[in-house]
Amino acid sequence: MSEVLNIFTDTIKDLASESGFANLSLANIIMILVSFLFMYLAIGRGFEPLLLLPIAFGMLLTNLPLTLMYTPELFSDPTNIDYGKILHEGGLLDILYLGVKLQLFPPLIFLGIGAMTDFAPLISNPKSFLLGAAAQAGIFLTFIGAAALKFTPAEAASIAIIGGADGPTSIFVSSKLLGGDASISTGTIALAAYTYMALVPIIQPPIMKALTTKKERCVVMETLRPVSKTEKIIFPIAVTVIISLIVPSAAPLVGMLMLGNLLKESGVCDRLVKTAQNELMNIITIFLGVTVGATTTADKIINVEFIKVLLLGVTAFMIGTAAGVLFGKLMYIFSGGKVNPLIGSAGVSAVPMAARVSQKVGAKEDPTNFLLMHAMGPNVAGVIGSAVAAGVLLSVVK
Amino acid sequence: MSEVLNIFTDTIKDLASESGFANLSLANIIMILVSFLFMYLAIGRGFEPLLLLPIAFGMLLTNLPLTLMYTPELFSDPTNIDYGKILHEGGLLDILYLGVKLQLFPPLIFLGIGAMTDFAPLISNPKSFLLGAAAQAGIFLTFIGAAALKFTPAEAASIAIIGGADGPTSIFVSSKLLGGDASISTGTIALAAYTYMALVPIIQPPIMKALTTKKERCVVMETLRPVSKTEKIIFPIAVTVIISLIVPSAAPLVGMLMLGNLLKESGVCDRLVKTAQNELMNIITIFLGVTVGATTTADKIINVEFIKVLLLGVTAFMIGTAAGVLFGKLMYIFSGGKVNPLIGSAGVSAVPMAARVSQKVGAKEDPTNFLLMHAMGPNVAGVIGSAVAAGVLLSVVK
Amino acid sequence: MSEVLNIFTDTIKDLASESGFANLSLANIIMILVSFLFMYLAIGRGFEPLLLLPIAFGMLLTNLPLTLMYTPELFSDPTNIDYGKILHEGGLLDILYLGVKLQLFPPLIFLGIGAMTDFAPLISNPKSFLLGAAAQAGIFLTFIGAAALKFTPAEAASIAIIGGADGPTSIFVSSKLLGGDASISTGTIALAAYTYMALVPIIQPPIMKALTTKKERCVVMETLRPVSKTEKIIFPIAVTVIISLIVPSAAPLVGMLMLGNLLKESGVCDRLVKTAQNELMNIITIFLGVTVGATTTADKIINVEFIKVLLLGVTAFMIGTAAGVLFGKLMYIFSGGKVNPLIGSAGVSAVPMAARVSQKVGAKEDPTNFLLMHAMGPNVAGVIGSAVAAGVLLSVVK
Amino acid sequence: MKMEWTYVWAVVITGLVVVFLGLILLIFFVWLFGKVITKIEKSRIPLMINEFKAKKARKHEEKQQKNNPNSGHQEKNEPKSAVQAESSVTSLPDSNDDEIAAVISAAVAMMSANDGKNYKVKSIKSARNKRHSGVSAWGSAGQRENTQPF
Amino acid sequence: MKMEWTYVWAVVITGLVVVFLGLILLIFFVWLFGKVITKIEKSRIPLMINEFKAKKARKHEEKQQKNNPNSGHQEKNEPKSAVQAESSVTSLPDSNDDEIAAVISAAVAMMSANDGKNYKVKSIKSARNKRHSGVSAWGSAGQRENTQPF
Amino acid sequence: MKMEWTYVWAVVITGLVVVFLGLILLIFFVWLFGKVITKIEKSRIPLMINEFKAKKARKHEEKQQKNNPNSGHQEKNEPKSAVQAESSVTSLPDSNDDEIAAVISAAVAMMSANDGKNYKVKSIKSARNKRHSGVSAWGSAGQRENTQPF
Ligand code: NA
Ligand code: NA
Ligand code: NA
Repeated sequence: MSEVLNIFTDTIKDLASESGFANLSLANIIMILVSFLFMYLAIGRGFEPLLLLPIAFGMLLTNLPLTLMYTPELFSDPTNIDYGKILHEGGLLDILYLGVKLQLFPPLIFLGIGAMTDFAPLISNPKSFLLGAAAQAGIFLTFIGAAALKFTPAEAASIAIIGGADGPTSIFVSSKLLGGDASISTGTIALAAYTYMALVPIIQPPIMKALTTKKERCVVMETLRPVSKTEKIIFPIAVTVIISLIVPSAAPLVGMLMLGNLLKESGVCDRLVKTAQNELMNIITIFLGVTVGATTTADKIINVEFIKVLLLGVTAFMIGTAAGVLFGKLMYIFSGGKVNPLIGSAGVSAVPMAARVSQKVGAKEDPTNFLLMHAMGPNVAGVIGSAVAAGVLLSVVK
Repeated sequence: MSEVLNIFTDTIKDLASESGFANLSLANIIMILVSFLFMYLAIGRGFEPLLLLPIAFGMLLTNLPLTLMYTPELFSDPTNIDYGKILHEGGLLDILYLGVKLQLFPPLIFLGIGAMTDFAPLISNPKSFLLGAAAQAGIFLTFIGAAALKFTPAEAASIAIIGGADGPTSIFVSSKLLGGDASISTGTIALAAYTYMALVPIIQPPIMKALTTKKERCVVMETLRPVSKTEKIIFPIAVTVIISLIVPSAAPLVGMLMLGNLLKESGVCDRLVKTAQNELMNIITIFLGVTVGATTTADKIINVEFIKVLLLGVTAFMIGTAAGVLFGKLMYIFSGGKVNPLIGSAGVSAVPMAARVSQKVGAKEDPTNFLLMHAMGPNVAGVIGSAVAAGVLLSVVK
Repeated sequence: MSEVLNIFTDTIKDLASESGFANLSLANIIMILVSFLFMYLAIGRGFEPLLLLPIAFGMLLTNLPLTLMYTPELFSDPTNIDYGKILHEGGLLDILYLGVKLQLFPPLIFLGIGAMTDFAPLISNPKSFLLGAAAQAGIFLTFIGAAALKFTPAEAASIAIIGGADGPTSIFVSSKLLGGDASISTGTIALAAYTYMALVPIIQPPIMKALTTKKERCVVMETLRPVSKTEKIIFPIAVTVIISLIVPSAAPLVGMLMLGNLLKESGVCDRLVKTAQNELMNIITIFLGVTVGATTTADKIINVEFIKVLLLGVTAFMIGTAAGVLFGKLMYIFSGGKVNPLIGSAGVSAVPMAARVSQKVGAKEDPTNFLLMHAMGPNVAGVIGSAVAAGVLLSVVK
Repeated sequence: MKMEWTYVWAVVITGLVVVFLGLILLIFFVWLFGKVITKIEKSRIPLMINEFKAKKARKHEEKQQKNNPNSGHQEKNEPKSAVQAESSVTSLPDSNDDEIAAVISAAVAMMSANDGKNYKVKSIKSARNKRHSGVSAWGSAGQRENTQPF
Repeated sequence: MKMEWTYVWAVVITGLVVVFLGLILLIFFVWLFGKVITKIEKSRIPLMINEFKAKKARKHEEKQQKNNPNSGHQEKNEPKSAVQAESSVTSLPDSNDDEIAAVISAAVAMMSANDGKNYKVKSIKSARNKRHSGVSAWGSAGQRENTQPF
Repeated sequence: MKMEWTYVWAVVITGLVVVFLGLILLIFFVWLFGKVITKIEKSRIPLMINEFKAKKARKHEEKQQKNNPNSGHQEKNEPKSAVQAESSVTSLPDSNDDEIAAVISAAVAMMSANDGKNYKVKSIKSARNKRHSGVSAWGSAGQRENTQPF
């Protein structure tokens, strides 16, 4: 009996020493509190909850010691991952994270986005593409800033892509480029990207107002021409061909986006469209969020680099917004005052919030001015633009 | 022409000798008949058909010789599985079974269960947790019985967990611990678990009546207080943190259960909740059922060990029920007669059947007594309790 | 600054030389145009769009140079695939194609088809099985033709199976047998199979009319007897057992088809049935289509073999149709004129189009003659027959 | 690598023989089983095997014989719900009956299809009553159906 | 390979102790938090932590206290919609009211369940109005909900 | 590991140039194609390429020009069904019309959304009629749509 008692106390001691309480570091506690902050932002403030809540929960799980759900060491070298080892030793989130690491989840989310996107405003006013291109300046100019702050090329590219205002694209680029040894993680990038996307209605308006005159903001744009079904069907095919020829490494993102859109516009694959828009996208969103969140181990957040990421990220957004608006002013001039420069800020993507911001800022000057549809053109062009920029970064950064 | 005839007869001979008929053993025939029995229980008797029917069909497929759909040899050593070999040589069910073996499916089913569960009855009466803990006595006391019947620790733990009355938890534990060489298989465990869960309305009432007085069974409990949304949101987070710190190896199950619940209670991720509850869960249920069923090869059922599993399993259920009721009597005494001990039996989990049994047995004494909601507290606590017990078993059993 | 300019021009030059434009071969251009043709057939002509549109898009993606989405070299030896290499170097479509290569997708699509199929017409008139068997003559006689055209056994079997008029079965067989080095690919087979399935209403009627007399075409068949639920439940189980015993290698297809049907007929697994019919099937259809399409690299289409595949494929369909009708005539004679031979052509499968063709051709002679339900018997029997034929081919062809 | 013709013919003949063999076996089994079932149905011999059928399938069989013989399982409850929904609106005062009936019956039919459960209008009514008591019958029905098996 | 009994008992006792320990900790936390929340609710002290609750949850809390105390989150809007749908048909002229009300309220409840969004009849009405303008409010609502987070 | 500035600038300039280049090519293509389509639409030259458009798209185009120009594909049928559902209830006797119409039109809209098929009220009516004959039109429609491609 005393022997049982002995073994019992030994086992309890073992369990206690193996319990999370005994292994909880200060860093873990801080990170858990940070995850609570993001949960609050997601639920209480409505910051992109569909992704930020799973991300924050993944962040919580990864910072509870000894749960072995995510093991950063398994992914330390991004160019040489031992998949066998992941299957043998990996936890639940390691295995689900393979969907991110193998570059599956972001293109499949793009499939769903494509199946939900209406490119008609862009087809009827193709010049909007220019604004979607201009807003990508945020990405590339931030790359300079990241270089100045001494990030490696892989890190700089991962940070800069936040300026694309496109979550799956950011995750696609950063999960490819960043190893477990980098000072930042895919989770860090995703946290910044989604947080700033939620802040678009706060970040953009001051910039838009500062860079435009009242007269410019009051421009009422011409009604968009109707777009035929044939054009809508040919558009996704043409974009796939042209963009893939110019930037082959953008093909997975652009190709899946356009496959989703083609399925939708064809009008003959409705059951596939419905699933791509809903269940497939939802399943992947849950897995993507919680695993990307799990990459934010304590050492990725509690360091000065995270502050830099936050600063560079917001800078990227601001530059992108400004570039879009300024290019809009250029188009205002060249079109003889027919283009309202406010639609330029929608080029950052962040569909459809950025377009709604354009609408709201315009409506403040003239409540009868309906800019939303005109801003949707640059907005969806921005998604394509970010994917192209992602392709360039992936092929240029070694 | 005669050559053709020769080759034809040769090929037919070959085919005949390679056909299932030529290779059908008596054991296979018995197993096929057993699979028919379980199909009858699922369809004709309504025994947990969502899982028992796929399990029984998997059992049928695996006992049809030479179909090569499931190959137990590929999984013989649970600590060193050759995944490359499974991909090269594995059949359909081997590859789908990876989802069980890699410990993915049970946590993902828990995600869906969490998204469907309302913890309000437990939050408003947290003492119910005690009943959910007490009912786990069935697990641990059965471990003694299994040890007495000379099972290995891994087998004993796999059998004991049946007492948790929770299918995914049983599969989670047994698929981790049991190799292809063990005398029992995950399928054996699952068959016993789901069969007994279906029998809850038959197994529990006699025990409940035997252990309680009429006066106790007639106790009308106080109305539960309303629970605020804030509490409902904080609950899943708190449970994740506290349980993962105490028993880190319970984190995959508890974490996913609580992620599902948090998504639901947040009220801002409804599209994810809907998919987690429905399509994701259904897809995994089909794969889980048919592959777990496939592990019940003839040598796992037609042996004396299966009889032992059946006996120990029902014992575990009965002990769990009794422990819950007895602890309920304790609470009846300490609360001064405010707690109806009948709600104790609901602590075995088996949501929501065990709670309904409490309701029915109570209503027999006093048809106006509405115990259901009070029994839901111990009932959902039992799910958490079983997951904790699973974590302990996984970390203690080598 | 000039250095920047230098590096800039160098990078642009690099990008240009690495862009798709610089690497676009004439073969690629032809293939892209061919993919447009199939997109037109799918959208404009309604040729099996649910699969032909994703297949055509996959064909487009795989022929855009340097996108690295599909790498045929990774699959060159069908018996010894390096899965680690695929995970390390594979593109999006390589990884998704694993679902085809590991023989997962076709059986899972059969699960959904089984969950949608009503076997009652076949149960109430089991003689229909003979017509479903007779129509498989198309498969085996085409094997002779393919041999005459000097295809290898693996290629001949892959081509012949087109005559089964069943997409998933064709993909199941050809993806197993064909390596990356074969002159034809799974995509070639699938293109031919789905195109001809769409052409069933054009291919079949002339053959049916040529082989039958007006009197035969006017036969009004007896009303089918009602089928009890018990029979409907036992049917899928019996088919699984009997077919798996005779042809074990048909078990994955037949087993999953019958599991889906059993879930449906049981009436107790409706949530699983709904998911198997819809979301699970849709997700897999998208992945299957686009990856199978991706296997149609230029060298698989722009060669004389593709012409041969097209010719042999249509021959297979025609022989299958003729064999079904002729066997129907035999049954007409032996039944004393009670069987309308027009239902024989429905034995090729192509559910439910072939059955509707029988109905239409019959209605042309006698508008009040309702053959549809009688033709559904051979139609669903044809699905089972093709799966059996697939099993035979897989076990006979080395 | 040309195939030898003997091999080719062997494949062809084997294939056709096996396919016919398999399907003929099925014919025999299905025919036999159909006979047995029909006999049991008619004579109502209380066999062991009948126990399940008797409880579950008998009512269903009788219904089915009145209806179209080949109606599949899914349609089982739809006619009923459609009829009931219709009868419940036929007395509506104006010509929109048809549209409303159509929409409502379609909605009811859709419900059965959507949830994978066969709801009857009766059960919907009771659901509404429960909802008054502040507990969502719908929600708990979902919970019941969904959580039960795990 | 028999286990040693000391090991067996150690597992049993450890297991029971840890399970009880974990769940007792949860009891303590849930009880404590319940107290805090209830106090805040009653005294309405404008704490930092209250900021979120105040904006989002307060209205919800008040509603809930009127309703059945244990109603889960999902049921939040259903009673309302059911009531509204009913009140909207109680004046229909004949005895089919109940059936129609049941069907309609079920349809409304189903909508909430289906989309995972809680629609109120109010919002449906406005949806219809928008649809008149040629833009599908339903479609764009879906688009808004879906595209937003990416 | 600091990057060299020349490399940094090269990345930036290359990136911007490629992004603009790609999107300008798209502008050119989309603009050109729009012109061609518009011309074909107007002159109705029976070109080869027109064959497909003529059969499938023409009707659609005409409809679309009457409606809001930017309405997406999904919205195609919803306005119609909403209108029809409404017209079918406007003569209901009391003030609940709006609610009922809203609920019904929402239900119809939902149907279109749910199945991924565009149902018109007309087709629902015929569906009900078929159901009377004992065969579930709903079920068989599903079967037809689903089984066809395989
Ligand atoms: Na962007
Ligand atoms: Na339990
Ligand atoms: Na066939």
